[in-house]
Amino acid sequence: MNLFLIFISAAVVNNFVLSYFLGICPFVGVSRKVSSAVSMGLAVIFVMAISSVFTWLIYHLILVPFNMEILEYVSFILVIASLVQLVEMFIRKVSKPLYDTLGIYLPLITTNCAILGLALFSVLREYNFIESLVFGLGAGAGFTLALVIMAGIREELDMAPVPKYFQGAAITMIVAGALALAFMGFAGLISI
Amino acid sequence: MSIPSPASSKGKSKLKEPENLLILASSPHLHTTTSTQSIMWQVVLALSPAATMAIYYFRWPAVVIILTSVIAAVLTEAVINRLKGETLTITDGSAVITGLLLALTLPPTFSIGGTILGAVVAIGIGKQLFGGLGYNIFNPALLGRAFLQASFPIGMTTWSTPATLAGSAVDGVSTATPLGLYKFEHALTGYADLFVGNVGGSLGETSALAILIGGLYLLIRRFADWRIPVSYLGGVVIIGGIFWAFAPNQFPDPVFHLLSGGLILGAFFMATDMVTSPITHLATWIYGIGMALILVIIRLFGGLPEGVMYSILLMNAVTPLLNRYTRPKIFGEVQS
Amino acid sequence: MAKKQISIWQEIVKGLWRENPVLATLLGLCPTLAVTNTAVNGLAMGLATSFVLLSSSLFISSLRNFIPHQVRIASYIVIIATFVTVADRFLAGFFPAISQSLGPYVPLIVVNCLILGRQEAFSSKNKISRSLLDGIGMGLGFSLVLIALGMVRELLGSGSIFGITLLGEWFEPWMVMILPPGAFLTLGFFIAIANWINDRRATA
Amino acid sequence: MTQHTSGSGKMVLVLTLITALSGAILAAWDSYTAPKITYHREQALLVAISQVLPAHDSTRTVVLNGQTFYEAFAGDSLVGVGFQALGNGFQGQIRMMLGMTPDLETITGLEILEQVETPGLGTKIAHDPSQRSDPEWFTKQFNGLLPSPELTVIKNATPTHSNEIQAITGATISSQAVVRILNQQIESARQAFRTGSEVVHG
Amino acid sequence: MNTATFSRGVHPHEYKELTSHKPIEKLPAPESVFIPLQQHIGKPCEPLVAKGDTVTTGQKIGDAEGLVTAPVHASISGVVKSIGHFPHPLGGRVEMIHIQNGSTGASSDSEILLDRPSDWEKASPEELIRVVREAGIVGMGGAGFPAHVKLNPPPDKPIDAFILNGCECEPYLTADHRMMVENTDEILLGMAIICKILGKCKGYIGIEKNKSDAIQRMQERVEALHYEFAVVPLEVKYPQGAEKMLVQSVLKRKVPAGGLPLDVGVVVHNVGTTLAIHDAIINGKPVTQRVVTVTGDGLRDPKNILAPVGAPFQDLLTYCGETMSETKQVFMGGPMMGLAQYDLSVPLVKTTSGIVSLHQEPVGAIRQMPCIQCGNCVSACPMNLIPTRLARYTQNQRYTELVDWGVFNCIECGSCAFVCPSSIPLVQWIRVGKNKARQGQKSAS
Ligand SMILES: Cc1cc2nc3c(=O)[nH]c(=O)nc-3n(C[C@H](O)[C@H](O)[C@H](O)COP(=O)(O)O)c2cc1C
Ligand SMILES: Cc1cc2nc3c(=O)[nH]c(=O)nc-3n(C[C@H](O)[C@H](O)[C@H](O)COP(=O)(O)O)c2cc1C
Ligand SMILES: Cc1cc2nc3c(=O)[nH]c(=O)nc-3n(C[C@H](O)[C@H](O)[C@H](O)COP(=O)(O)O)c2cc1C
Ligand SMILES: Cc1cc2nc3c(=O)[nH]c(=O)nc-3n(C[C@H](O)[C@H](O)[C@H](O)CO)c2cc1C
Ligand code: SF4
Ligand code: SF4
Ligand code: SF4
Ligand code: SF4
Ligand code: FES
Repeated sequence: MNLFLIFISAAVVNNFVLSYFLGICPFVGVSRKVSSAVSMGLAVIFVMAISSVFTWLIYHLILVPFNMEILEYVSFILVIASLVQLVEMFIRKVSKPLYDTLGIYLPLITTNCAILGLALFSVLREYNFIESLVFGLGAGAGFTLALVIMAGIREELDMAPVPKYFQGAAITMIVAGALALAFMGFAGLISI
Repeated sequence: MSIPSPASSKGKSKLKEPENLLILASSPHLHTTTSTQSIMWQVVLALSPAATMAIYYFRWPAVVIILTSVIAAVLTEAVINRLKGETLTITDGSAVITGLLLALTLPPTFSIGGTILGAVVAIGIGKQLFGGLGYNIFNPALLGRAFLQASFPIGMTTWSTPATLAGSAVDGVSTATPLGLYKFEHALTGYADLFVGNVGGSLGETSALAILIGGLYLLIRRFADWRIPVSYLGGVVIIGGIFWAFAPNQFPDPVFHLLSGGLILGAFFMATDMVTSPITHLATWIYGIGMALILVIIRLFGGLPEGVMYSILLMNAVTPLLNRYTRPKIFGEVQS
Repeated sequence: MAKKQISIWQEIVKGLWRENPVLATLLGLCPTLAVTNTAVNGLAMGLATSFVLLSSSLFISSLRNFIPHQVRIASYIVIIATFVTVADRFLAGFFPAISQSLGPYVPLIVVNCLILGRQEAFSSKNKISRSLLDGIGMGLGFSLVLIALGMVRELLGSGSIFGITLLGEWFEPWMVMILPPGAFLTLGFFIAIANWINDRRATA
Repeated sequence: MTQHTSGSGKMVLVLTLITALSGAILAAWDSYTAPKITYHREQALLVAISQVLPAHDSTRTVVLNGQTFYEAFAGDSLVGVGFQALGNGFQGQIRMMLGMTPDLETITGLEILEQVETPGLGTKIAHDPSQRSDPEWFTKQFNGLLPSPELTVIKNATPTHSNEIQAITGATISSQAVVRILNQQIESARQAFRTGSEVVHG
Repeated sequence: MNTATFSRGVHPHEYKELTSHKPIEKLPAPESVFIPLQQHIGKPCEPLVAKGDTVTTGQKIGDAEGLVTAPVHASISGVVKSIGHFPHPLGGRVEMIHIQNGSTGASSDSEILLDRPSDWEKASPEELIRVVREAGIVGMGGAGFPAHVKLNPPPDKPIDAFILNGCECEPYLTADHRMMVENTDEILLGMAIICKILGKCKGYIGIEKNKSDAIQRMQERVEALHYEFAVVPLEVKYPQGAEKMLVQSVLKRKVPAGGLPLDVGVVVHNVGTTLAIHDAIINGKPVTQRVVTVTGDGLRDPKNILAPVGAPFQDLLTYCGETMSETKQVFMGGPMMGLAQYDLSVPLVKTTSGIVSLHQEPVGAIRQMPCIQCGNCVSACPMNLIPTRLARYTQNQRYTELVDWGVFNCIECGSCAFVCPSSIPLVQWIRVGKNKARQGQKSAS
């Protein structure tokens, strides 16, 4: 049950995008079309899941035993960057269609703060290995949910007479604000 | 100009003929007599029983809130029309509905300043920033209310006891809503009181009877899609009923779910807002059941006693996706 | 590149408006939204980011001929992460209250696209002095927007600015402004206003 | 990529150098800041302990059954016991320092160390700006309460019993969460403190 | 009565009472007729006469090579005054043969008949089809598709049913109704001929319930004459007469998207077409005249008229008491699909089922509002399309999505625009969209 709560909390209650403001750049940048949003979301879920596992291992098996917590940020970001690189190479090798749908989004993910944020929150909340993994999956699912909903809305708004100065990024922020208001309805789901 | 606009070509094509001026328009040349404007004003009419009950139960404060909200909504619309340099759209009645519905979702003791803010947000951000009538993604009245709920969490959850025929005006004695009582004190309220509305709550939500009168009018005139109240309320009965069947001591029964809070008002007047609800029939069913699921989860497990507003806003958000992925099978199309 | 060098002044000023990281290029949005619920937080985040930006620009621009192309991103990341750690520990050591309220958003400067973006686009190609000016301008532009956002949100959400109560008892704060929706809405309006000003300037 | 194979040695070298440099800088910086950070952390704890416990002139930390207690002494006599209580609030974890008399029957003080409740609502458990005269009225209510039987929350009324506290308007859930966490942890603290075998830390 | 129908569709007010009881009258011969060389889908005809030639009623005056085309015939006897481009009721100027009534010797009663088999029951289908072609018979339900092509389906598409389209679902129109009441036996014989041409196939007669006298009469005559045809009463609903809907209503068969009734073994013909086939095979008469309803709130005396092809609209309207003093709108066909006219010198063509003249200001155009996503158009569309999306995609030049959402399945029936409370000219947008999407597809390939 606890794992379930971690998942729900990361996915909807404390949605990474809408209440932690993590991964806003891709949220704004890759939400123009539903199809790319779905691919990006899948890529993020995948990277989040494996990077939460690896950063957990690095932190608890190397940094803590050797008292090198000061290297937390340097090592996390290196691990994430190289993981993304490896995954990209791997996908390119095994499946061309998969690469075309997911691969092109992978480089974008390296500099996505949601991935690093995930690792940092895991450490901060003292999650164990399994909890970290579930947290990663939940956060990825939440990111995807927000991204795909946003893309659906933006495809619609592309055809709406949005006032001139609000077209583009501004209305995207307003929609995100409205979504964040709506997601506040889930507040407190985890407290009981 | 790559696309000729029908409106402009219509204007231009009034050719002068020796014997007469004949209007050239594209077929069909017959139209239904129901106009968007008349629909909107009839929705206002349909809301009048609920508004009347609000005034009966909560007296002057209700009058003040309703008037403030409607006037603020209409003025905001007018000002934005001006800023955008368009013709005034306030006579189409949609801003009046938004203002009226916002008012009906506010607590009787809510401040005038807060009411104005809510109406400005509803029309300004909720409707006009998205492109005006027909283009908004979220229900404007509910977006305004959600803004107020997040801004003034205490003011938005302070309720007063309704007045009755016997009782005098509202005396500011604060009370709790049936859902609040249930959630925080695990106390149930009688069905009769719930049905006629003799309970604490937002202005227009307390009397199921008054709302049903207007709501049925909307359904009969086909201004609201019957699938929405049927799927939403039906979903709540079924989903809420499942929880109740498993743990009747822990969870309230479906009738209580139906009659308490803003469910009936939301199901008949807000979820049915055509602009923000889906257009395909399959999507409409999913929309209704989705709202029901979110509502029951929030009511039973969330931090808030009530979830109607959030359930509708959240399903508004996925409506573009629903519409997109439920394209009906075209006549004669084979399932692939 | 025989392109005419723009003046020192312009190098700094471009970050304030024309190439403002938040309003024009939409970089570094996460901290912009996350920590601007008060003006102080905006200021602290702006300074921390500027510090990282400046020191890594300095470093990278001096090493620019030395770092092979293939490993440049990895090298930048390491350098940036180093300075972020420095800034984070500094705040924790000397301003524990601010450090606590910024939470994990300081370490997240590591992945702030603004910083990596400037290294990639500017420091790796320009002299140390130019890179410094660029960093100052960008850092300033970023900080100013963060402070402005923080001020608006704090004023409406708490009735104060930099902790000083400005709006009296009559004002009931709009709590939403210091919550996530307020962040998105305020930034949306900021971007729209920037569009409007640009439009006015273009037509003027 | 292949034409640069001769450079791959250089690549590794440069990256290694940069990482080493980074390590060196950070090691130096760590040795400079780490004591300060530790100091702040301990200071915060000490302040909290001293605030929740009656006047004392020395403290010591003991671990009983894996649970940490801070004992306060005035002279030689044990005047109070402090311990941390942790649990889920409305949005996330609430961490508190609770002070009690040595018999663990009466509360002597409560401090909220960490919480991530909603600003303006749940955060009032720690600091309520709307009560300008006494922003910490919520935690102060706990002084002198007798959590036997359990602490209970009441709404919209003034408490009349010595185990009751008043909920914060609009933040009933956070108020209830505080009380729920305290009830649970007082119970386990009593178990540990009364039966546990002692490990003393300085 | 359990009546058959299709799903969705609309119920516009009928206005049929203006003419439904009025027997068909013959128009006095007009002074001139203008016979368009194109009155059908397919290749236009070449003129077979020249200016100054004398022609006789029934004389073939235009024809073309090719399968999908149909000849045209002189509808009155007289002199060819000119061959030139004149306004056509479908829009634009089209090559027409202008014939002035009987100024030279030939008697006005004389008529040229078709060369045809003496006993149709013994004739081969090929022979009958040739007569149908020579008679210039095209779909008189409005589409104008050459009948001989429809009657000669490819061998891999066996036909087992013929439906007589007696729906006449458009408001105002009563021409088919009157023909069914007055020419019942001829129509039934026409059906028998069609069924023979098509081979083993059963005949169905689909009539909307609002024409109960026609249903009754058809029923009686079918029994009296021992035909094996089924009379199928249909619910009154627009566009019941659209062939895909009709096939669904009568036979419960779904014509595949992008397909034709013959894909499900069905041929559909309009009442007028069937009568014309009878006239050609039995009497040797080519299409030189047709029954047309001339009606509207502006006419003193609305009528069903048998009029020669090529007669100007003006003449027909004047005959029915139109003064033009307050006329706001005239269209060819019914109000749902008809085409608005601005020049009343246009001639009656083979596909003109009605001419409607209105004095009321048409509602709608003035009070156009934004789409409120009410979904009325979705509930109305018989093809199960999402008209509001199609319009919005067109407005935003999203032609890929437009095609994905099935714009080419739209039959332009107008049900969507009829029900739209915001008076959005949906059909017009859809037509624009179809054109643009087609251009895009062409330029892509
Ligand atoms: C409250 C209410 C509930 C209805 N429920 C149903 C129903 O469950 N199933 C149904 O087929 N028609 C139902 N109807 C009848 C509908 O009005 C009508 O049959 C249906 O909308 C026609 O389908 P259309 O929307 O495609 O025109 C209901 C009508 C009302 C007023
Ligand atoms: C976005 C949001 C955040 C909230 N945060 C808190 C919170 O942190 N703590 C809390 O007790 N209640 C919070 N609430 C309110 C609770 O859900 C609930 O309404 C309240 O605790 C009931 O208190 P009352 O009975 O005094 O009105 C929040 C509500 C919303 C909409
Ligand atoms: C919307 C629509 C409505 C139609 N209504 C009728 C009708 O009522 N009667 C009719 O004979 N044809 C109608 N048609 C034409 C038929 O689809 C079909 O083309 C015709 O019945 C075939 O017969 P024909 O070739 O003899 O004209 C309609 C077509 C459309 C697109
Ligand atoms: C049945 C019906 C329900 C409506 N409900 C709402 C509503 O809940 N909130 C609102 O702002 N407008 C409502 N409207 C009015 C209108 O659709 C609204 O102003 C548009 O959402 C603004 O574009 C409703 C209209 C109708 C016909
Ligand atoms: S962290 Fe990444 S996503 Fe977040 S703001 Fe910075 S750059 Fe954008
Ligand atoms: S023309 Fe009109 S009336 Fe005649 S069939 Fe077609 S739709 Fe029905
Ligand atoms: S979309 Fe086409 S088929 Fe559907 S109702 Fe409109 S016109 Fe008729
Ligand atoms: S009927 Fe008109 S208003 Fe309603 S959805 Fe269709 S187009 Fe929009
Ligand atoms: S710009 Fe921030 S992730 Fe791409």
